[in-house]
Amino acid sequence: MFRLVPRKEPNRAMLYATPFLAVALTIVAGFLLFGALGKDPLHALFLIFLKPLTDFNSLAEMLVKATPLVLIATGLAIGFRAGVWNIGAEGQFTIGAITGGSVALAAYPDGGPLLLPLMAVAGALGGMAWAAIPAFLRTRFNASEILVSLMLVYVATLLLSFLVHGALRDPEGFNFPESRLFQEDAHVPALIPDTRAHIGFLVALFAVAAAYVYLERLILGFQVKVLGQAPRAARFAGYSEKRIVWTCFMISGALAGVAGLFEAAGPVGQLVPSLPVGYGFTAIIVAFLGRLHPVGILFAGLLMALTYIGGETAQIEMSLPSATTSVFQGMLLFFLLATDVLVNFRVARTAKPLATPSGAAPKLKPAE
Amino acid sequence: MDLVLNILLGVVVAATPLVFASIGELVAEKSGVLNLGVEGMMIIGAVAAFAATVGSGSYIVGILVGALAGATMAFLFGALTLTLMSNQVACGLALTLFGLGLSALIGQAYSGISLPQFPRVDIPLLTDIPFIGPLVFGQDALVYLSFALVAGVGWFLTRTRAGLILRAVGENHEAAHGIGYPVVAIRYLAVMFGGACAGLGGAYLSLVQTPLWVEKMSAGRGWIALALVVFASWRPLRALGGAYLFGGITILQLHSQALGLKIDAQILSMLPYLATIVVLVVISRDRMKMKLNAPSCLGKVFYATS
Amino acid sequence: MTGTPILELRNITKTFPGVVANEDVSFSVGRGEIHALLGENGAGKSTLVKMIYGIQKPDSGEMTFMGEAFAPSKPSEARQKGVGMVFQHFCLFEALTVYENIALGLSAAEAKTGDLRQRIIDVSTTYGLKVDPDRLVGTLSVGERQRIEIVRCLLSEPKLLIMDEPTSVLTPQEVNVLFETLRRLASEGCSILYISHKLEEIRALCSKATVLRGGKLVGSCDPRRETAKSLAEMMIGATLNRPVRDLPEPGEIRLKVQELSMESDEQFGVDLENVTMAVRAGEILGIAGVAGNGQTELMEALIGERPCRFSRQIQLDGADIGQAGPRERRALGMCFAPEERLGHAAVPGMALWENTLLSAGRTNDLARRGLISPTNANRFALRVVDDLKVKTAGVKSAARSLSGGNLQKFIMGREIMQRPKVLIASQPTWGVDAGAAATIHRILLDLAREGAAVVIISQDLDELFTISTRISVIAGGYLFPSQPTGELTVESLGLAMGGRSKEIEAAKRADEAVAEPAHV
Amino acid sequence: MKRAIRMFAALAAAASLAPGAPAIADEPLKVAFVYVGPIGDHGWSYQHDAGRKAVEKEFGDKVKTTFVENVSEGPDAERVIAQLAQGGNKLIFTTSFGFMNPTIKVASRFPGVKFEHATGFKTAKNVSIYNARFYEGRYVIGQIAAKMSKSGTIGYIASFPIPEVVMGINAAYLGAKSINPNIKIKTIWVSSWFDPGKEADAAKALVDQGADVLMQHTDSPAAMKLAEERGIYAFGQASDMKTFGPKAQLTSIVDDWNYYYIDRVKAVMDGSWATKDTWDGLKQKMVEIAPYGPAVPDDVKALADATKEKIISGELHPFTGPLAKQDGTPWLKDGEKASDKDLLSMNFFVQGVEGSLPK
Repeated sequence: MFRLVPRKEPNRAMLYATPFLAVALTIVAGFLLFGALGKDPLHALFLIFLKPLTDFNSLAEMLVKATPLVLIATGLAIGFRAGVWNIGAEGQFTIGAITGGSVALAAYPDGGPLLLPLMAVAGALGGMAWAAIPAFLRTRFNASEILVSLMLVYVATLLLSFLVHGALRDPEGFNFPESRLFQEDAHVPALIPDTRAHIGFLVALFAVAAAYVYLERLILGFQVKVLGQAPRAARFAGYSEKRIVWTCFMISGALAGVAGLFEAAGPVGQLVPSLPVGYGFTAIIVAFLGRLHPVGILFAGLLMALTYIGGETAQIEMSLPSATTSVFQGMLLFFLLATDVLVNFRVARTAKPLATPSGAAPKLKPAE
Repeated sequence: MDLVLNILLGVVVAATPLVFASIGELVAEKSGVLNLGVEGMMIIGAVAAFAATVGSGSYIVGILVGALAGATMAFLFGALTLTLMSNQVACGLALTLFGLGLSALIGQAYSGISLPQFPRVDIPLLTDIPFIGPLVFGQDALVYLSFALVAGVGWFLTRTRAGLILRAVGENHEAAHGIGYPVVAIRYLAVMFGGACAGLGGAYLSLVQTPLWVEKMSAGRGWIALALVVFASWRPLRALGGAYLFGGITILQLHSQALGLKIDAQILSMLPYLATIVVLVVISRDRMKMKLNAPSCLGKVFYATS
Repeated sequence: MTGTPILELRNITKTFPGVVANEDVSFSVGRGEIHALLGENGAGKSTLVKMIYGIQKPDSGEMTFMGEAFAPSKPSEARQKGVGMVFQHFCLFEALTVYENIALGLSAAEAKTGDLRQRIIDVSTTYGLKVDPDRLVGTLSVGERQRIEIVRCLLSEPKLLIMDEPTSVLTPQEVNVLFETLRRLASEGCSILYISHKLEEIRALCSKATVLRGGKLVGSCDPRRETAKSLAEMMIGATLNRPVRDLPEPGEIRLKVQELSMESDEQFGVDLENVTMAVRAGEILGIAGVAGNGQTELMEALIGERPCRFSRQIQLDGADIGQAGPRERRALGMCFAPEERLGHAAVPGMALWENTLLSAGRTNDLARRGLISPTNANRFALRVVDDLKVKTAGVKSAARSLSGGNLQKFIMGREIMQRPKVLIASQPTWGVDAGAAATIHRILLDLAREGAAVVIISQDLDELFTISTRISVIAGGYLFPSQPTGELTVESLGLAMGGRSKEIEAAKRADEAVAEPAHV
Repeated sequence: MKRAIRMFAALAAAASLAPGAPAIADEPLKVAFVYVGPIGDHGWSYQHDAGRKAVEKEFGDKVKTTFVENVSEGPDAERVIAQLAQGGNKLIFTTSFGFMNPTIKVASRFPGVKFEHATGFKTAKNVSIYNARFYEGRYVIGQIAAKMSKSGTIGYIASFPIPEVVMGINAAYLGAKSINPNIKIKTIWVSSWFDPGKEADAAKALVDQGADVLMQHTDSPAAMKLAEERGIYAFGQASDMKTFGPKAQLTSIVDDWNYYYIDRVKAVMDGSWATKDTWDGLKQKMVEIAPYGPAVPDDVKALADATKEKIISGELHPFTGPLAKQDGTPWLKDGEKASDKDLLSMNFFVQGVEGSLPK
């Protein structure tokens, strides 16, 4: 029989070790999963985790995939640290694409060096505006931001569909529900020539660095952490919950909006109804996998992108069902959350199964 | 009259999965656990029920397997949040993502297979009563089960000792533990009951409503069920009313199109989601009222300190 | 009275990771005996009774109850054998009724025998413990809540009743009523194990005392034959120099609160009604009162967590600050030490140096232009740790890793070292051992001596009588006018503390009659 | 559009490094298919996969086929197509409208690979497009519907208001009107190609409002199942759905890509492949009318067959003037036939159709 004994201090080593442990466990579970599906597990794991790393194009595609994931997850992580559960980033992503894309379409066919920055700003503002709804409803009416932001995902997707069927439809596109292809100046410049990797990744890197400074060095970031860990202490210190909630929503909304715009103006190059493909949700996994830490998120985003690309490779080469990728990602998150317990607790052997674990717990101190 | 009747019959079908899922979540939340994985449990219930029915040829087996699958998912959630004390919000999300993926994987073999129409109760004389007959006596067995469940949960929570203990655990887990109630075990049971109900809701989707298996067929209903629990301020009867209200909006939205209302389809499709938000706001506005009804320990991690 | 003991403990040892809670403890409780278990905070009293009540299991040693080997594995087993316990922290559910709470505390079989509602009424009338079965517990006072706990225990007719620090939440008058009940129970043959660190009480009530210190048995005695001083020495193991209150003449009014009313935003909170007070430089104003009478709300209002309706309702050195937030108030020279240490005054999971940023960020240049300076914050935290002799592995340790007393010293240090003009502290020595408590009292007195105005909100009357210059009582959200400590007795204070209706009404009327309140 | 193509041409020139070695004769020709849905959807992707199987059957080990299902029309499509091109596939079929721009982009990077895009309108040197004249079949089933309907109301479950769907509704209406001038068509837009729950709900709503024959331009068999349950009639979509409605299915419009895929593979093999814009219909059997259900009486069968023959022979064009738009503005003069360009960009209902077109 084992029991969990709380640690007095979070274990630093475990903090870094558990993500690797989770990945290792996922690989083991994946091994069993592929075996159960009747596929060669070793080959499948090779295709998912290693093959994409050996190929220049796949590496570039990893950056394409990781860019929105890292951008969104970075924003979300700040919110999660404050106990602000914005899980509707997918909606903010979509609206960002719409507003940013609309700027390009409005200017069409004109361009100029200012167009893209303008689009990025519009995308950020769009994401912020969409995030402002749950922020307002939570701070003003106490409505659960989880449910509100999630409902707005559906609304945003329908709105995008509505617009590309109507107002934003390509006038030369035979009434097909797509916008025009953006003019050349509205395209996000490539990061690596002849690949789809675009400078959005640099923006993501910048966001990671900025978020790191924000959380570790700025009082604003400190306030976020205090609110998340001890809301009463935040009130004691005089940090305004309202303002922190708003800030978190604005940051995550802006980053999700920019991510949406980069997706529209980058790999896609136009507005299409199927633009939102779930980055906003996957980013939640990325945020947790990265331990809500900006640098962790960068690695988690790359890892998650790898599983996507690898999953596709496996699908093409082994006809592995596409659903395996999401099962795989789900397991990854489960294992991470499960192993998380080791950061704050340690496993102890116990001879007496009935004895309740004890008073060394943070709250009660029978003895000093 | 016929149109009204038919609309009402449609509302019943649209509302029943929501009734199941929200009543289950209500019990879990009353015990103090916030399980955001309703969507994931529902979809797993849907695929499991469908697969089991196809495999066994029996609806009863299918329904049971659906409920069991939902409960199994909930057990997984319990293991993470109750035993390993993980964050409930994150685990709920993980459960949803995992459920959607796993159901698609399981369901591959079942896409495109069709089941016969789910049998309806047909009491010769009663069902023939105009209007009331088909509405009250002509539903399928699961609809009656959903009503029984609401009544049963209502009775359980307010009239039984076990229900009192469940509420006590959700109200103050430290005190419940102090008196000597097994907080974690009680929560496991409540969460798994919630999972079984969500599984039933999923089974209703795949066995009765369509009846087909389709990827992502829960289409956000799990989330609406979660919103309904708040909407109902944790009272079973209100959850029932809420589910029918939302079922009604969904169905009326389609009818208004067929009637030639000049509003765009996408805008109409937004209605149920927008209505959910509006209702959430109206319900949540009164902070004190929310606190009075909400289980005080909702979403809090419990660790037996003494 | 004696005869065969009802409960006997032999060589009980219990260790937790890093601490020995009880070491080789042996004692026995006789039939019908009121037995005191005396010890400081952290002496191991709670752990010991938890083992008797089946919440924890001893590592070694044995217990007998009514002559039989006794090793309850859970509380229900202990209850079944005839052990009842009233916790210091009640196991009650605010959103449930009294009836439901009592039913929950009984086993299913107990709850079913007879008409429970009638039995509740019977027991409560027999022992003078008035309770209304249909009230929501959240609407009851702490004293009333304790009655529910006692009624709940009595319903299962215990042979041994354990009471853990029962008087800390009662007014002196309520204490007397409780003692009557306990004596009556004892006379009917029920033994009582009475845990406390209040020496006078034990001398008044108990016929035998077992003293614990650092988890070990120090000795046992008949408290009626001991003096408070001798008992204290046994308990603490050394003579303690009580700080002396030698404050200069009070100066100008520094903090003034006028007609402050505020509705609580908590479900079962207390509304503040027309709170008025004034504290001068060099004064320590003590605010007495039973828990749950508006202390939390008053603290929130003073910190500025909830702004006042009008800015003039709180004034600092004549400036209106009623609508200023905590940070503005701190910038003006106020400091606060709320009751709840973990989660309110400090973030449990954050390091000590990070916790300094909560309240001392601006005053000590720990953060400039929004940028945190870890160097300065570390230096400040180190100074606090050194000056107050806080026992910790270092300033990088998480707040929750400190013991209650040490964390309290750290928090008091963090606030006091900002040299505040006004310090408001709630329960500054709650759960703190005597040594640390004396240190904290000394610091508070020093601060007042240097010209600060200090407000202490406390339920511990001893503490208030020791350090405050004036005392007022808060009851039902109303603050009675303060009076110099020398002119007060425990009894007169107790009347006000229990005076929920009549006295408050009378005092309110008096307030309305006098334009400028007399006590300012 | 032209501008865009020019731009891509420029890009293609820049990316001259792109691989594309000529196929070695002995090795099997690698052919790839990209599907938007699961191959088990019993609709659109299912039929395309049937075409792939036909190719395998025809050429045996001279070809090697690969398919990727469930490819979303968003940013992932381009990568999947590029990966297939890079993987040595010489002919790639991308079978959904949303794959158009990704296909064009990848094609410019892989000039040696031939691409075939279904339902789009952009071509390139190595990109052909193909589509089926579904409206021809819809005209025929419109007539059947009018014959079979007792209530005079036909329910139509539509996905998105793209030209193809609008064209289908108009054609069905015109077919029905040719039989019964008072016929009504009620349309519900479900904003999805594949959402059985919603499709079933929409079907219910239509039946409740008096429709006794259902048509659909969505892919799941949910409406068919409902029709079977309610004892009314329905038409299948994309594939034969009679297993879902043995009594209810009157017939089904079946897409048959087999011959086209075989032709194109052959063309790549013998080097005759050239860019082509294919829009085939009943005549070429790209659109087929499935065997009639048991409920269709002989006279209706005869009528439908006759109409089909007329369309095949070119005697009848479903869109022949005089025709006005819904708001009354004239569209086609007497005897005038609609041009393909008009059809491919149709965004209006013809006069007589009820309901509004989402804008």
